[in-house]
Amino acid sequence: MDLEFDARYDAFREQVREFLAHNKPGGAIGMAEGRAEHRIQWLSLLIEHGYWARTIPKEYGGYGAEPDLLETVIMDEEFNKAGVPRGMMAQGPSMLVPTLLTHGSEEQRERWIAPTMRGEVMWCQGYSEPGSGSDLASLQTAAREDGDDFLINGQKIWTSGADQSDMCFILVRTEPDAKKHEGISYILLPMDTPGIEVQPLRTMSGDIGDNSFNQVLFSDVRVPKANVVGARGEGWKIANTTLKHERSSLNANAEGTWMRLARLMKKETINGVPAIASPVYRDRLMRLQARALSMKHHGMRMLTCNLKGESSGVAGLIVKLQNCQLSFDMSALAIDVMGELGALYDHTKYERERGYWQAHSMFSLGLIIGGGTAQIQKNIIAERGLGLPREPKPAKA
Amino acid sequence: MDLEFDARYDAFREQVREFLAHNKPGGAIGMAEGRAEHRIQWLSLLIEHGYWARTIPKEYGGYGAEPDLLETVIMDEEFNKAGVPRGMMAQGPSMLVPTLLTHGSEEQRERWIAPTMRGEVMWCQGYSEPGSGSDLASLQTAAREDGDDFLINGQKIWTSGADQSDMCFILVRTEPDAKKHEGISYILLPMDTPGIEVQPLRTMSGDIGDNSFNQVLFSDVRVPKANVVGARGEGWKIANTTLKHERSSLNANAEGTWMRLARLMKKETINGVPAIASPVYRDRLMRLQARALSMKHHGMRMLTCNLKGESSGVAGLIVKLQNCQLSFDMSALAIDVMGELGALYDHTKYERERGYWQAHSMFSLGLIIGGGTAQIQKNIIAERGLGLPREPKPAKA
Amino acid sequence: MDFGLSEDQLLLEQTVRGFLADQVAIERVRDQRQKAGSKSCPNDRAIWSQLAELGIAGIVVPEEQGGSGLGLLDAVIVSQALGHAVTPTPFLATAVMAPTALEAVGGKLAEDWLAGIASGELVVGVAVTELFSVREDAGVRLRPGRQDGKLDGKAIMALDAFGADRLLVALDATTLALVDASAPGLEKTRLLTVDATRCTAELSFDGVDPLAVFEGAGAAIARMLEAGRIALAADTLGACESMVEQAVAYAKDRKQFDRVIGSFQAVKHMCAEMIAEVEPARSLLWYAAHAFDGVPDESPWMSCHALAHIAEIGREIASVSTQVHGGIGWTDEQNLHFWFKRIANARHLLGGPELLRARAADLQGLVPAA
Amino acid sequence: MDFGLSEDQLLLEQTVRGFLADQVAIERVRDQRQKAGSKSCPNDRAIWSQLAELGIAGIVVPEEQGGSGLGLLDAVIVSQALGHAVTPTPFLATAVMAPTALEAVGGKLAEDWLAGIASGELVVGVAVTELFSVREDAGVRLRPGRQDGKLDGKAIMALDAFGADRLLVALDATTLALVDASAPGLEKTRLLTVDATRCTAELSFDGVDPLAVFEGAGAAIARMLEAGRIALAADTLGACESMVEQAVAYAKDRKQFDRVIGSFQAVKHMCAEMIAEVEPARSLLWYAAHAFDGVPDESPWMSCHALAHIAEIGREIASVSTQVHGGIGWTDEQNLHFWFKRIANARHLLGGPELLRARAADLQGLVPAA
Repeated sequence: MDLEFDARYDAFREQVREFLAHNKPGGAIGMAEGRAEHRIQWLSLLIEHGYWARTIPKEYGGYGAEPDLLETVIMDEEFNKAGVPRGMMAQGPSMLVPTLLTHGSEEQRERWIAPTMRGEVMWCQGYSEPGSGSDLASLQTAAREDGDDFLINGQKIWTSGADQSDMCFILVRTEPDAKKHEGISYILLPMDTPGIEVQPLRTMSGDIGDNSFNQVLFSDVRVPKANVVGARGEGWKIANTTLKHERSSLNANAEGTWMRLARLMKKETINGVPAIASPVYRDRLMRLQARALSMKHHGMRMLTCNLKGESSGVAGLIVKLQNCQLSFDMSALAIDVMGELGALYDHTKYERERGYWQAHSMFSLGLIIGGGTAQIQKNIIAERGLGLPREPKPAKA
Repeated sequence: MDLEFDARYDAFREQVREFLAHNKPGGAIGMAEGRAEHRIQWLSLLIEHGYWARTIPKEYGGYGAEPDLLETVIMDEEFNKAGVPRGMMAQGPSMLVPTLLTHGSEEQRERWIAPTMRGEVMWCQGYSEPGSGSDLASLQTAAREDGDDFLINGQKIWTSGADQSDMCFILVRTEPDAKKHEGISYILLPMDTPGIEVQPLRTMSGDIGDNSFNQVLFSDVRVPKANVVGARGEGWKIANTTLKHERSSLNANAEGTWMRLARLMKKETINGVPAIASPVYRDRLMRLQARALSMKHHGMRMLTCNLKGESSGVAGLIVKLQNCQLSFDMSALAIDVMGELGALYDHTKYERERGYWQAHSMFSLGLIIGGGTAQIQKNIIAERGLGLPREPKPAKA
Repeated sequence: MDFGLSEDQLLLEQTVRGFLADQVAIERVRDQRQKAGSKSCPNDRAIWSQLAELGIAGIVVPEEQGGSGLGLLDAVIVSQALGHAVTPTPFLATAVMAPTALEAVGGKLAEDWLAGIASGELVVGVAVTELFSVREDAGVRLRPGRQDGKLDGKAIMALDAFGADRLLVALDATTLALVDASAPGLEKTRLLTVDATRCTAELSFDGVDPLAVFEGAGAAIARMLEAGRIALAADTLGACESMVEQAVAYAKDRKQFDRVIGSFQAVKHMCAEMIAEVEPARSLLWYAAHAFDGVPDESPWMSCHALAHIAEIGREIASVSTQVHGGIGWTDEQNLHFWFKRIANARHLLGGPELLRARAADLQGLVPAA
Repeated sequence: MDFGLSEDQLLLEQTVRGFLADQVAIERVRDQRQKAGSKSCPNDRAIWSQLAELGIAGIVVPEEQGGSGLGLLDAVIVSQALGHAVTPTPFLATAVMAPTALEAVGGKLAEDWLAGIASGELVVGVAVTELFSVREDAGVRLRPGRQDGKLDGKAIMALDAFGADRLLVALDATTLALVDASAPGLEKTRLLTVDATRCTAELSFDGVDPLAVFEGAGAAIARMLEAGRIALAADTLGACESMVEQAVAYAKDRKQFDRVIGSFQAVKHMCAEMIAEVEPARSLLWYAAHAFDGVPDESPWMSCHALAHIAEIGREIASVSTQVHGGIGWTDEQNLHFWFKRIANARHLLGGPELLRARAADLQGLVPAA
């Protein structure tokens, strides 16, 4: 454990603070309003100073620094404190860029990484289909060859942000005769291609607190073969590299949620007594704190592995499973201490924190399910993490 | 719901009380000491008055009464209050007798039911084998034909009371060429037959609080073919009838355990304060009370079904699963409130209730596993209770 | 002499469930949500009238007042069915809680109300939250001065009160006010929760003349709470039953990895664990209702246990059933969330689990003096 | 600048685990149980001497006193290894708790003890239970009158004290007595628990002359408790790791229904759930030890959290691992119960989870004045 902040880090922290003091208003406002020109301006500024795209090579528009755990921690701490976004939580930077860095052609990297990190090109992810959820590899959206192009037909679901994206990285079946996992390709597709229809998808939490999810229909959507990432038929393998990365680095900010919960419990009173004065609620809060601290420090451990380029093994595979359930359990306590007012919603009188905890609860439940249900996660942990055998294939009936 | 105790029941209760007032000492002492002549005397007296073997037909040595829920409840209440055993908790009356009533030949019923209920003949159960636990039907103990006899070779495990039993009801493979479930027979075997060796089996709880478990080895043990119950090869089906019955009627007396726990919490003090004064422990106690009351009343519901001869459906299949876990959880709270003294054992100083709760905890864990692990129970509930499909057979590798 | 439902009760169950299955398909509940929005009460008055014709509105109202004169266990059967179908009706407040209190206080006015309830004409809302949980300085008080004075203050999360004709307001543990819902000085605000199938409101009193105030009504108020808790537990359990059924049905139908997902052990066990909680809870609920009807000593704490326990298993089942459905269960389209949210909202309406367990301990003398 | 073990620490881990795997097979632990019976201490003095030679007895003792002068994180690595191998040694009291307190109080006598500990010659028991949990009117007090008076009273569940040469006895939160274990008037009674691999005792004092009494030793006592809690958490986590490994190995080997049971999803998920608890707990534990060494403000409550949390997951893992083993896991023969019981006993030795959580809340200012 080497978590001492020596003089070099003090200087770095000072530098971050100074940057924030000078640049806070513009960045914060721009990102919050979601206006494209503000977003691009802010992200470009961050890259220039190395607070975003920090370890991405310069030739692809990054800052080109060496990975460093404490620098990462310092940046997160200071940006959090200032309430300013350090970059952009979006599918492009978090999923597409790592994929291109590993599997993209030189041309693809040069063309897409820089504008994606700068927020000039927004991406959505075309993976799930109505019939292919947990069994993602059974996806049926077909890409038929037509000269130098593919023609895509089919349907995707859970495509968040599809209505506001410029591009889509999509998994489609290009080799209908190959085995299930070997017939899929990973393709980069402009969303303004004719034949794409985006339909909004309402979730259980209604219009509150959701990312905007969509279904996307494809009818004879034409895309050049050159847009395939990696080799044809390798899409499954390529997508999994990123999913694995995502699983171990899912940063749920459990500690931040826990602090918000503790604040709520100090403020909310029941019969004139603050909720935190109840030994029973407080005991639950303490249980959750131990779990939140576990996941916080576990996140530091995983970050260390990632920055060093070491495999985190089974320790990385459990992150999503644990973080999602913890998140759900924290909102459950929050809802409980608010009692009969905890179910208030939709800007009604007496609603607490604009319905944050109800939205958080439902969204957490969605996270438990999405991107591989808890059951699929446990299979992966047991099989890839602990070496337990895969389930035998069923005999033909 | 008809749980009113009308005048007829008042009279019945009075009659039970009177019986107990006159007969308590002899019965209590005799059963507690485990001496055979006392046991037989007491059980015979109980049968004569209809407090034991109550609904077994007179021709098989029972009392021959109609089933009645409230009478059963009254007898249980009064005997419990008097601290006197209402019959004998043993494998013979609880498992063999119901099996013989359903599947036995007239001769077998006449020969075995009466002496079993009177405690003259004690039985052990020969089901599990070291290699056949959850997959009981894979049992390998073989019965080879030899004229009018079978010769039994193999090994059984978890045979509680084998060292003190006169007879064993045993599952053996009589048809080696039949399918797994169709090659098993249910046989009645005298334990003094040459070739039987009983070895004590020590469990995790050492010598404390256990029933005495054993392994039993069989070398060329000769038993007449006439001792088969039902038809040859039907042993699996026959054993399952009773297991099903056992599952739904497992009476864990959750309420009694809970009351004992509540008494402990009033008595045990931490820093001078009774454990029950702690809101956190008390909340756990209340959660357990709700579960214990659920299982108590659920038991009444199951008893009603059994007495009426109706199937209890999925409601019956869940009884073992829930009672065992509840039992384990109650001992966990008891151990917690005793704190650092909760682990004391083996008659050491400051030990509480002679180590009852530690023994109870380990024994409950054994119950969760024994007679079909929790996982097997859940399979049964899902498949037989909810109609979910069985797991597909694996393809040959 | 048995533990279970009688022939009549099984028939009642069949009748109500059959009626709801025919008349209140989930599409109707969706429509009702749409129609109500945030400004009106989602309770389905048309369905309520039909239920009144079936004798449901007056199920516990004495026969003298035109009711069915049945017991709480019968009401529990109905409540379970309503939860099972996530039907928006004022059953809890109007048909269970109000009649229990009104019968206990007695008198001409109460009898008139009872008759109105039984006929289905009168919807009565109930304001009791402040008896167990005061927030936002809520509470309705008699303006000091004379008996039968005016009412001031506010009541939060009053049940079925927004669209009600009359109101029962508990001023404290022993004082019960009867109020006309259109009385001057009374203002009603719909308090919208995640659950679009239940109507909760704030009532503001600014010098409102009550129709009557009963003092020394401690027993009436206590019984009303007990009945309400047991009926609300039944509602949640009914919703749980439906969620388990839906999960099992989905598991038998949905294929992934070339198999129905119900053939996977993980899914099987999720279903098994849910039903293993539902079945004993049903036994507990039956007994709690029986205790209310016939073993009054046990009813105060038994009703707390029934609601607390069923609220706890309800949260778990709501989550697990949704997980069995996967992403589909998380969409609005699948409708499953109507059950999820009915269970979530009910969890705290008549006291949350922690509060109820503390009360159950207290009522059994298990809380030593400090 | 990373979060994880250093090269040196990984080497230490490898060394200790390797040594224990070679020298303390479970058969030796069984023998030790047999030998000890109820009248003597189960700690394995022969192994302890060898561990002392490896520098383990003095791992946190300063180099000036012949120790290794390492930090608590290093001690945690050892404690985990000892729990992993269910080795009966006085590591907790002698090598972690006592040196922490002795170094804090300082002086010649303390330095002598530290040297004796580091060499492996001196086993020091620790009596602290009454600081957080008084039962049976326990407690050791200075006979009133003069400074350095005689000690009266009793201490329950004193750690590693039965076979100890010297004793550290906390008289209250700020007073620490150093006592010779053979002092007249001192009586030791072995308190046998389910765990045959740990030595706990009652100490009775009837006018015992202490070697020294330190007043104003609040910081020393608090640090000793923190270090003990973190090291005990490590012991439990080590035992958990082993139980998971044993379950996984058994699941890969045991066949039922013509398949290894580890190919059944239910068994897989039990294993996955266990490891999903173990891994983040390891991160928490590392950080708690790091906090003890370098972030003293967080250490008081972080140590409570580490022990409480790991005790909770420990109970679950002990049960689930046994269930994966089926009936075999329940036999004495399989030895799995040595781990089960080590975890069970450790749960309350330095404060049970409820108590520790209450303390963690208090230390963070989360308990409002009544």
